[in-house]
Amino acid sequence: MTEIVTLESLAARVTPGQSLAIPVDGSGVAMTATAALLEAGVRDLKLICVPISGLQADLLIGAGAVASLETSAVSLGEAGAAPRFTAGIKSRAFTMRDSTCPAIYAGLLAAQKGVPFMPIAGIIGSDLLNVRSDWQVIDSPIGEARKVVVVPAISPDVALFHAPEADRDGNVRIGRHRELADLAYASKRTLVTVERIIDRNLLDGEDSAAGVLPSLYVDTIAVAERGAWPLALWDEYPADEAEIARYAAMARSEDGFRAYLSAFLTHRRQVA
Amino acid sequence: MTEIVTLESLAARVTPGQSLAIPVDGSGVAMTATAALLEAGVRDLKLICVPISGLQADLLIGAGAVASLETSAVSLGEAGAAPRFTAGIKSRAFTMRDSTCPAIYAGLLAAQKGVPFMPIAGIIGSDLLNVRSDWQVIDSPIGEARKVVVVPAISPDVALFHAPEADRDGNVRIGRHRELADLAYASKRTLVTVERIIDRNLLDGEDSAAGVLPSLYVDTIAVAERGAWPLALWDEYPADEAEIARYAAMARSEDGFRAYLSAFLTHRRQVA
Amino acid sequence: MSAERERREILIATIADLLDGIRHVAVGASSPIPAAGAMLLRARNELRGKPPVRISILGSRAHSFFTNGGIELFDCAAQGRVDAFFLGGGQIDGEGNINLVGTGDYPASQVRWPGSFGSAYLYHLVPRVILFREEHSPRVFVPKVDFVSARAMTPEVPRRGGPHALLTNMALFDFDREAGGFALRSVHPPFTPADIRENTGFAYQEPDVVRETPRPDAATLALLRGRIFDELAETYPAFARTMKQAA
Amino acid sequence: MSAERERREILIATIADLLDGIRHVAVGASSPIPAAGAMLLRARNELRGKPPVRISILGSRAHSFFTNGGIELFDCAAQGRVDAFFLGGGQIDGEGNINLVGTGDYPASQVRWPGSFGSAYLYHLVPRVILFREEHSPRVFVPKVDFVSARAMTPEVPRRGGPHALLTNMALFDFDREAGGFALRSVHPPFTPADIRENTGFAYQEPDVVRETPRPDAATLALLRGRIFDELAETYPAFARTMKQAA
Repeated sequence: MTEIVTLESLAARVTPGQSLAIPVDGSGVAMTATAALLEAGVRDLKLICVPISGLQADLLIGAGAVASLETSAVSLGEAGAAPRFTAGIKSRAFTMRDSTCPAIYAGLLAAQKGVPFMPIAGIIGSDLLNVRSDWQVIDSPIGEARKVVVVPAISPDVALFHAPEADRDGNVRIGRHRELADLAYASKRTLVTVERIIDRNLLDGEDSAAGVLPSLYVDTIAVAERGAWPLALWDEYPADEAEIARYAAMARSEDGFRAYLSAFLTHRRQVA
Repeated sequence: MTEIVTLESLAARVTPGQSLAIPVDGSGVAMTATAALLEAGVRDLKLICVPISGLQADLLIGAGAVASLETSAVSLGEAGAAPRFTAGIKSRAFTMRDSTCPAIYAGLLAAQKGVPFMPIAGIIGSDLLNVRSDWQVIDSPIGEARKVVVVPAISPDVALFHAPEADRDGNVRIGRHRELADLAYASKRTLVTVERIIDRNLLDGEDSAAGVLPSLYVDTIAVAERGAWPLALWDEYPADEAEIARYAAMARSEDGFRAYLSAFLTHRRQVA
Repeated sequence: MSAERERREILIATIADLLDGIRHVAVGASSPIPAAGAMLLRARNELRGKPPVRISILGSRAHSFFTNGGIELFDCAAQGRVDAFFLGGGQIDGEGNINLVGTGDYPASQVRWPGSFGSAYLYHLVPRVILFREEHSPRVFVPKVDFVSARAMTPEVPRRGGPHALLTNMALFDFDREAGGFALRSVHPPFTPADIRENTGFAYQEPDVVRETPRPDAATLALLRGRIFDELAETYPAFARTMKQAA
Repeated sequence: MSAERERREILIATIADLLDGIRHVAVGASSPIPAAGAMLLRARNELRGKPPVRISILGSRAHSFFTNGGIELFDCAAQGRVDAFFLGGGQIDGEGNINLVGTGDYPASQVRWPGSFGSAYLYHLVPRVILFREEHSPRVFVPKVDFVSARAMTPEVPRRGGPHALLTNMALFDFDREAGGFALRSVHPPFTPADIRENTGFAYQEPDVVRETPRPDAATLALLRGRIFDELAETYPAFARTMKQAA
């Protein structure tokens, strides 16, 4: 059953060396929990971005917490390139596993369905097939004779995301952000931070239930108000573009990044 | 864009020889539309039950409209065996393609993703593999060396189901009955009957939107009040168990079935 | 009717015992006895402060927390999130294989049943599959099924799922995955081991002394006849009413 | 600023023309010019009584009718329900291959870009991919990309998708799938064919007489500066404001 704990306890559920899956900016990124993870000294993460990331991945990389990175892109969007990602690529600070968005979803889907691999359309001709030795091109075993790309299952040790609300049974409202369910189905453990815990059961009523990730898939919940800041949370609050631009500028240098990170961690402690 | 038409026009969209995909009882079975199809003289259908069927399949089989049947089961549930299905098997009135529930979903998923096949867990050792020559057992091309079953994509020509409501843009409320979306994603055309058309846009608002099949996937809509009768429609109305039992009794004989069918078609004309 | 109720109560209590230790059990539609067994376990765990039990009843609104459509139960099983499930069969053989399709030569079966449902898949994936078939007769329990909807043992592939026990109106068998067959565990009163031998078409292990299946104790019966049948009424009103009326 | 606005208006109107005839176009996040082009086509079709155009803007609430999460765009493309899409590239070569990963030896690139996003997949599946890259320079338009994020031509597999045109700040090229390369269609004023030759690192077909890219007519400009920039403001407020202020 789902446990509802403090943010620090939630952060303690992630241990060094685990694979950690995180969603795309705006879908529900657990930024406050990321600060708590860094505070707790998380390291050697195998980070899996579903299917891309921005500030969250850049912070984890800059803090030296990432051993390998599987993603289709890392970018700060309007604020430009992700500086610590770019620097880390140059210094080979982590093992890079370049992917393409639907291949990451396909890997998660294979895990969701308990099969070792998933076929996927397209991709043939891309150099990604050269650098991803775990992907294969096979002859389709069925139907018209043609080549098809197959990718291995992705079963993250931990999924971590942020959502507006959960109920006391551990059901989490995800609305139409079903990528969050895809994450949870495939992962061994799912950690969720929420803006608030509500008293009514989210599974009551057809409309409400349709947008719910059931507690069966949710291991641990903690409350973190404005827990996606400075990123957007659906239409609950917009991204703090100024803050992200400030990060983009400061993180261009290692020293600037350190200063930003320190302030970011302090900010979390003050909010908590 | 989605067209909103009369029930008769909707029925005319299904032509002889097409493959027709239908959902399980209670999920939203378009019974009134089935009467309209039979009235219009539909025949030679390749019926695909997602993943099983009851009264609807039995009526179509009894009326001689089914050339082949792909399903994981046909049963009237509490009312017992499906008499026309059982009789049709004995007389080899149609080509039987026995399946297992998740294999039908896997075939639809392959079509949804534009791949020729889908791997699926389990099944190995089942005689289904002997009677389904279109299924294969392959060595997994990735990961641990093991056998995996693969099934071909299922791309129905037409999907047909019933739902409580649609809006004027053609968005259909499916609640948590996401199997209806699975049907529509995989099918070339999707026909939907609804209890009512509403004025507000179903995609407005996160809770409402989460339970919507967008109009992009909906070709044709017609209104059919109590259009699932005598089957249940979610919690809108329960199954008419007495009517289903009456069918089960009458359909034991060919003559009884004809009498039931005739009354069923008359009932539709009177309601319309 | 009282004998009928007693028979059912033994089945329900036996199922609760067979499920002991699980976290999540799925129950097919039209399965009031398995559902009651699962509810009994849930209530008992609650009273004893043991870990909570989750019950999914297919087709029930109140007992479903699935939000991803008809595939979710199957995905859930593939993820290892379903600990127990029930399967029946028009035929069940001594190797634990089940036939939900029909007798005689496929496809024009002599007797045709509805079809395999999800059995071919779930038998591989759910660790504790309880075979539940009330009719105990040689036509059901055959040496070899005419059609294998789902096979119990497949040494050629790794699997976590398979048969755990077989429960009928007359007896309870354990399934021995090592030996690949059934062993008689207990016989429900008033039947005898000889009745079982006579009505079972396949070979099975029989201990020298065969136990009688225990009747539910007073506390269990009180729980069952009160809370459980009330809970059951939401999904199986007719069954719950019959059981209450008999009390 | 007026020249900048005029440049953008030509691009927007050209995109609307390139999209003519499509039913559904998807636009990536942070792509105000492609989005404006799609909106212009939609408005024009509406005024002319032509078939409606559906626009999906990734990351926009108001311009999304997806309800199945991040995968839906990709599934939708695989089903043939997306007619047009836009791709850019840190490098684009004369065979239409695009590089979104970086320059130099992988993985320790000299210049590293964000990554391939969905390009490797969508390039195969969307019939009318418009390559849109404002910077027109030899460092972008190279003879051969250092890393192929997505390949334009793969005769070894059937595909419905691929490049349709390449639009830059200076010119519009058609992609010839038979020949497997680009052909210059028109040059935006004030540039000349010589400017294009000088700033393009790959070989392409050039007609004897190169047309000038037409400027939007008065009706189009009125539509653009009124309704379209208003519609655009919901998703791209800063861009729409700049364009309106320049007017």
